[in-house]
Amino acid sequence: MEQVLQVLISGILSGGIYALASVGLALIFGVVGLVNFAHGEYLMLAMYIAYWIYNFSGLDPYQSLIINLAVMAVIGYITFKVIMERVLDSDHSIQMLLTLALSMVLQNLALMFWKADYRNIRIDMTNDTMNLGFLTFNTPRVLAFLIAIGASVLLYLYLQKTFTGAAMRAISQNGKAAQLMGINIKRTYGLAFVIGTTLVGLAGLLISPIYPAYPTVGASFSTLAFIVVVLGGLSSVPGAIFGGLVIGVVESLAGYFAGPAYQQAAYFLLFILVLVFKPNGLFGRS
Amino acid sequence: MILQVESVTKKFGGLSAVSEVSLEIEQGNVIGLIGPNGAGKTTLFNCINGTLPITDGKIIFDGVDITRKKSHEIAKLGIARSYQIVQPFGNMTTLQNAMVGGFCKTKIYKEAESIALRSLELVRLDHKKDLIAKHLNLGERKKLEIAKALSTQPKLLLLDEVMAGLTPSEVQEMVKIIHSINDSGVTLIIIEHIMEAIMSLSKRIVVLNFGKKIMEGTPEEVSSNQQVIEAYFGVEDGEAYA
Amino acid sequence: GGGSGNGGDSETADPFKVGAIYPLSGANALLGSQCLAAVKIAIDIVNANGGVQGRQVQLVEADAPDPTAATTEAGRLVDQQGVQVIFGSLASGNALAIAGVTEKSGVTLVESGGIADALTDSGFKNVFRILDKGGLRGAAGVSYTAEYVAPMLNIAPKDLKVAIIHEESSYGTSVADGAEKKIKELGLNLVAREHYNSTITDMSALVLKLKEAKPDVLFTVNYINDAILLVDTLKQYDAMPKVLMGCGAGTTDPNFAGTIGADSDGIFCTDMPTNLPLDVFADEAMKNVVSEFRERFRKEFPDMNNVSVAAEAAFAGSYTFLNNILPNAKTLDAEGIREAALTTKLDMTTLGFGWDLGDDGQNYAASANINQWQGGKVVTVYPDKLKNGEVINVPLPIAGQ
Amino acid sequence: MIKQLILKQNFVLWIIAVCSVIVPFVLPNRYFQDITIMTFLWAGLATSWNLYSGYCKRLSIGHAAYLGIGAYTSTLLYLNFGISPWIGMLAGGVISAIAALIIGGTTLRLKGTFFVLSTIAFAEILKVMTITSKEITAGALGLMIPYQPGFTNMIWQGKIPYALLTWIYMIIVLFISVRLEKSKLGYSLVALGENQEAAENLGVNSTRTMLVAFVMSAVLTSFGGTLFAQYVMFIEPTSVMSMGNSINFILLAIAGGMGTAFGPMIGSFILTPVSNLLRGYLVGISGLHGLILGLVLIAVLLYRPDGILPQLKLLFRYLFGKIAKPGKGE
Amino acid sequence: MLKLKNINSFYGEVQVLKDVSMEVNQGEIVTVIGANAAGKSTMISCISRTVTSFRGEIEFEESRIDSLRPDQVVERGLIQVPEGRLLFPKLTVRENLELGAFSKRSRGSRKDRLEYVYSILPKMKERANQMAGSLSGGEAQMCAIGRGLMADPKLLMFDEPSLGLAPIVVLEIMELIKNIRKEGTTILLVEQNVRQSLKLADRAYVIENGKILMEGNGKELLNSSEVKKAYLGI
Ligand SMILES: Nc1ncnc2c1ncn2[C@@H]1O[C@H](COP(=O)(O)OP(=O)(O)OP(=O)(O)O)[C@@H](O)[C@H]1O
Ligand SMILES: Nc1ncnc2c1ncn2[C@@H]1O[C@H](COP(=O)(O)OP(=O)(O)OP(=O)(O)O)[C@@H](O)[C@H]1O
Ligand SMILES: [Mg+2]
Ligand SMILES: [Mg+2]
Repeated sequence: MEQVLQVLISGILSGGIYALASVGLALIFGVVGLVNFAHGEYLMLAMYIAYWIYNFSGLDPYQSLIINLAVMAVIGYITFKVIMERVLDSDHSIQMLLTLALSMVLQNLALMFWKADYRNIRIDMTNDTMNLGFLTFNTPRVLAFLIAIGASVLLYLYLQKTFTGAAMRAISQNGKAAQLMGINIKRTYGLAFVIGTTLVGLAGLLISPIYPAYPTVGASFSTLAFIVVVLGGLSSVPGAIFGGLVIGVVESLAGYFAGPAYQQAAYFLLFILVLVFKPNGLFGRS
Repeated sequence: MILQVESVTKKFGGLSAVSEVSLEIEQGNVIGLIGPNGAGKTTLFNCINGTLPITDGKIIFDGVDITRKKSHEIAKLGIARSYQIVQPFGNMTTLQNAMVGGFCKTKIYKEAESIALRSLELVRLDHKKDLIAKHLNLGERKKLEIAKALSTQPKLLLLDEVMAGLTPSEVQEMVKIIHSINDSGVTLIIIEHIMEAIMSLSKRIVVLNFGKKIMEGTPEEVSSNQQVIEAYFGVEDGEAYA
Repeated sequence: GGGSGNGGDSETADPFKVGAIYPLSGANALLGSQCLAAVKIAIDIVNANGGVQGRQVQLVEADAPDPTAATTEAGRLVDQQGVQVIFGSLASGNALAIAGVTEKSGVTLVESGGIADALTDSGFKNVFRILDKGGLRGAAGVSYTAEYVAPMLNIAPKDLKVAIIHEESSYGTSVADGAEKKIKELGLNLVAREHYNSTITDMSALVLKLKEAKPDVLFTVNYINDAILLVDTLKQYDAMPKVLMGCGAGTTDPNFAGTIGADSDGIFCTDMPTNLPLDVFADEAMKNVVSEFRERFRKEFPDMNNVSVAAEAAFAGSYTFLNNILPNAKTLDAEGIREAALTTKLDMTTLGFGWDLGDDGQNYAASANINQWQGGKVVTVYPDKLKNGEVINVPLPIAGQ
Repeated sequence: MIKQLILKQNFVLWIIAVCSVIVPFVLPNRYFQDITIMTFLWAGLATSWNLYSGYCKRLSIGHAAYLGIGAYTSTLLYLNFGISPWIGMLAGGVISAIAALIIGGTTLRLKGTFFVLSTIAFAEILKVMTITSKEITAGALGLMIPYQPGFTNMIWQGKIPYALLTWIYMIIVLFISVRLEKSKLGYSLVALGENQEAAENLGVNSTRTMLVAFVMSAVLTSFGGTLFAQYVMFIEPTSVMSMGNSINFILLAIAGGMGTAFGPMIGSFILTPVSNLLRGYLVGISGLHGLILGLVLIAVLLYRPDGILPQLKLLFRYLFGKIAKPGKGE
Repeated sequence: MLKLKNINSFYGEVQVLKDVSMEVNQGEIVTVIGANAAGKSTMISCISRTVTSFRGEIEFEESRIDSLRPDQVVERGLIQVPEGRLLFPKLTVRENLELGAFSKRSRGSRKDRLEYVYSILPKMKERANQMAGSLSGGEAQMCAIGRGLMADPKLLMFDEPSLGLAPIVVLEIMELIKNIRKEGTTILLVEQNVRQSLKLADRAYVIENGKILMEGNGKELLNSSEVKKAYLGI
């Protein structure tokens, strides 16, 4: 029993990070209507940036958080300006493909610049644990979870409570109409893209003390984020948060009861089951 | 009796968009369907052709109970409809659009093509047959809606506001087209807010309001009915609109 | 390849072309590029000493992230570039795909990475493997455990609870299969066997599951980052078994101890002999070669405090072949090379074991050492011939209850 | 007459497709022949993918699963029971059809992104199953086909037979595509892709149409899987069933022109050699060829989003239009 | 107040508008009529800048707006109620309406405006929480009109507002337009319902094949034989 509880909690902790990695994707999808296959690559970039800063200045990822996020925002903005902005009106398949190509470019750029080496950040805290009764928590994972959930909730509030948020939700449904409402489409798209990449960057940064950076590290997160986002109903931010937690828990339980080999299969299976019974995701509006 | 709608009800949550509506049409007839906005006209079409499952009631077409049939089966049986908000296949040419309908009753390419061409001619859109549909303007798209539906070679055609957005003289052209469709033996139910058109086309008119059928009669009867005038036509400068 | 340049002036003779195929992009790019660098160094050294049969060795590189690419690239090297020998290829899958091409064209493949049994069990005539088969590596750790570790723990081998955790690619699987077979053979008590994808980001569930099984010894096959993650997670949940017996790749990687620090003291890493102290080599020339290789490799990869196992193997494979085998070949074609490879016997290669190929092309002199991390260095504790330190920390001080 | 034929672009494209068979014969060595074989094979595979996803605009990113089913079925039958891959290929087709029916039955009603991602999920599950059912599939170790040349074994020493085989495969799939474009099924598919409800109202049985096309696409892909296995002679789940392969189908199709019979072929004719040659000749800096390929793709997508085919057609019209003119004068 | 000078507009190689010049004065109701595909919607979209492929000058309140972005045009108070409604289908009616007041100039008075819209289009209040995508054709049209009013427009351009509306509602809308004008909003109206809209108009333009064909006050045009023949079919 204690074990199961422990497994559950470790699942929830990972789930928080999955949620954060996914809300950005949900936002970009919701606003730009774009399935961003390069999403994970931004996570990878943020991890490398964290590593760099750590290596050159000794600032750990938490201390360099602001700089790192600023850099991520700039990178997001540049990709948007140079590439995404030009295909806003294009077919979805074109946009999707473009992000695939982009992920190819970013991965290979990383490979060229940083070689294929694994870049670890070991800070004092990496293996710290906190105990609560019989339960054990790894401190960086707890921190990551708290920050991740906090950031996701902030995003949710922003979308719900501000008018820009409302514009973001409207824009994907009818771009022309949105323009006629006085919404600056490009700026809003750009904002969503930048927020999205910054958030997934934050996720990368938070896991950098516990997980090494390497050029293809983003790929596995990309697929995972898609699953999370679809589970949550595509453009729903609370859906993505919930979806992230669900996947984290399912992965953990499957790992414990069936074996780690089945972790991925388990959440894919869950995903298919959900789609069979709720074709619009758990939080999707039909 | 080609179509019998027996006490059909359609609910969306608590709202009864159509409630206990019954109507019957004879082969070759033209019936007009009018009523205020949101009265349930389009919903009734959706129920008849199987786009929406009905909550209650029964629909019999040509002796076959089609209440629970899917829309593609119903199309095969011979009911076609046009959309109020046009739904062209934007990236196909006009002819290809119509050919999708043309394949309803045949598998042979040439046949489907000639059926489609004939319906395009009928709605006078054949000169634009190779244009990509998304480049058509609204009036042409409305015609395309009809041509697509006609290509399925229906016995019963449901037209939903095909004349909205046309100038009066274009309306007259469309009226002629519809007449010629009817002359070729197709039974029609027409939803329209343009009174000149509907009055001159339909033998009988059914009026819906709040999902209920409030009356049925000849155009004259309907246009002089006080209830209909108040709910639907309105009064302009002291005189009835119609 | 043309005829042998018998007696020809080394300045004017055609260069002897060899190829190297490693994954230089994609998920395995890290080790792939290290292997390539090692092969380059080997060729440089050989060329400085006059080349092969008086001909300078010329390298053609190729990048093969997966077997399909390996097929195409092998074709390029063989048919377009006309190489006679290919060094490769890190992943067993790639090796098998390359063998499919080279075999048809009578080109030699010298494999120093792929350890799948199939490579030398499939009747290829011109495929030679310097390393052990994967099964051997797994088995060596188990045998050693039964014979030496169990007494240190005061547990009879048949009561010894052991578990296997391995990454699920062909590498991890074949090593683990070898280990499992040996465990059954020796009658140890196997309480769990689990595999995972090496991109796993959280091992909590795995470790908690393992904790329930309470193994005394954990055999594990990993790549580097999952190896680190495993040790970290075991520690966090206070689930470290008494003995952690790593079986290659991840646990032997120089970055392993570099990253986890002092906690690595006492963790075993069964692998082929690696980073052997120079005095193992009796031959003065070989000492020089090995130290030159290590020096140049470190210059190329300054971040690494030790040469990686894969690179050592790639170096050993290519250097031995160019320096010891090819000079014995009557003709530098498949026939001649095969004969030389099979008839040449060496007591010692730069890997510390000898060269003695069976008809299947497998080097039966290859062995696996039992190594242990001690003070951030890999120390060989078995076999006695190569040993350069005594076992420490059994059971591990960081072992859980 | 001939001029008229030339002006029909499909005629020219057919000529290109058919004449490409000469290429492996004129190329100087087996490396280039190998690239040609890959080009034919990928052209066939991308065209198979296009058969459903291209026309219906529902991207499947899980088609590597069918590639895997084809490869594994024929290989396992051959290795375990000595059954010729020619028969194994058909068996793979049957199994793929069954798999596609099951998968399609659950996912085809999903819309847009939901569908896209569900295809990934199924492919990944299949991959995990293949890895974990070690007793049957040898798991991650992969399967090697012993080199025993012979027609019944579908193994040859030289490259030419493979080139012919993959070329025939490509031509067959292409022929099916072209026929599809002029058939009820094709029209129904395209209409469904544009607007499902409107199509249904015109009598299109969407479930059946999609299932039929999906199964066709899966079966043809799995045939390609058998060819793939017989050619590379080694298969392992992680590389055969990788998402990378699925993505490659899409890349080729879109680069050439998605939803057109010849687009995927053109895409493969251009991109497969380019990416192979880039990998071969830019080996010095790891990552460089991937980077260049990615950049080229981005450029194509930004500046020629319809793919290369429409450009090519314009070119034909320009070229042959000019040729046709003086003809008129005569 | 609004001036168009020699507008030429193109879709690809097809010229849709040819040297169109017109103007709308403060406080007027100006109607534009014309057959299908005459270019009416294109003209309005040029003004809103959602169509950008045109040459010529557009002036609003004495300053050029022909190089602004669409949102900047809205910010000036020049609002379009587009043809074909263009609602946000997955937002509720209320959310749709609120977005009408997105621009800075109207954001502050959003609440009051919403009440105002509800009061003149009570049906919208009834359906406030329904997804706009499931509205009936006519209801959707009302929602679009309401959304335009939310923006606190100086000049409101209607593109076929009566499309799909029941006769009684058409009358109400025409009445509404009169009232809006009384409250100080200038109106540019594109309509197929030629009779109704000409009755309402102070001035009117007839556009055909992308050219302005006639110009005059509403009553005049209504009685002109050409209009009668071409557009009323009499
Ligand atoms: N999916 C739905 N959910 C909730 N309400 C709906 C849905 N679809 C339609 N309605 C409501 O049902 C009523 C009937 O709609 P319908 O489209 O049938 O009207 P109509 O008579 O065609 O009107 P119009 O003349 O304006 O087109 C409307 O009030 C509409 O808002
Ligand atoms: N996006 C477009 N691409 C190409 N042609 C277009 C496009 N939009 C409109 N057109 C063409 O421009 C011409 C004018 O269209 P417009 O919509 O302005 O006409 P309209 O007068 O508003 O007609 P309607 O009364 O049907 O609304 C038409 O021939 C139409 O086909
Ligand atoms: Mg309606
Ligand atoms: Mg218009």
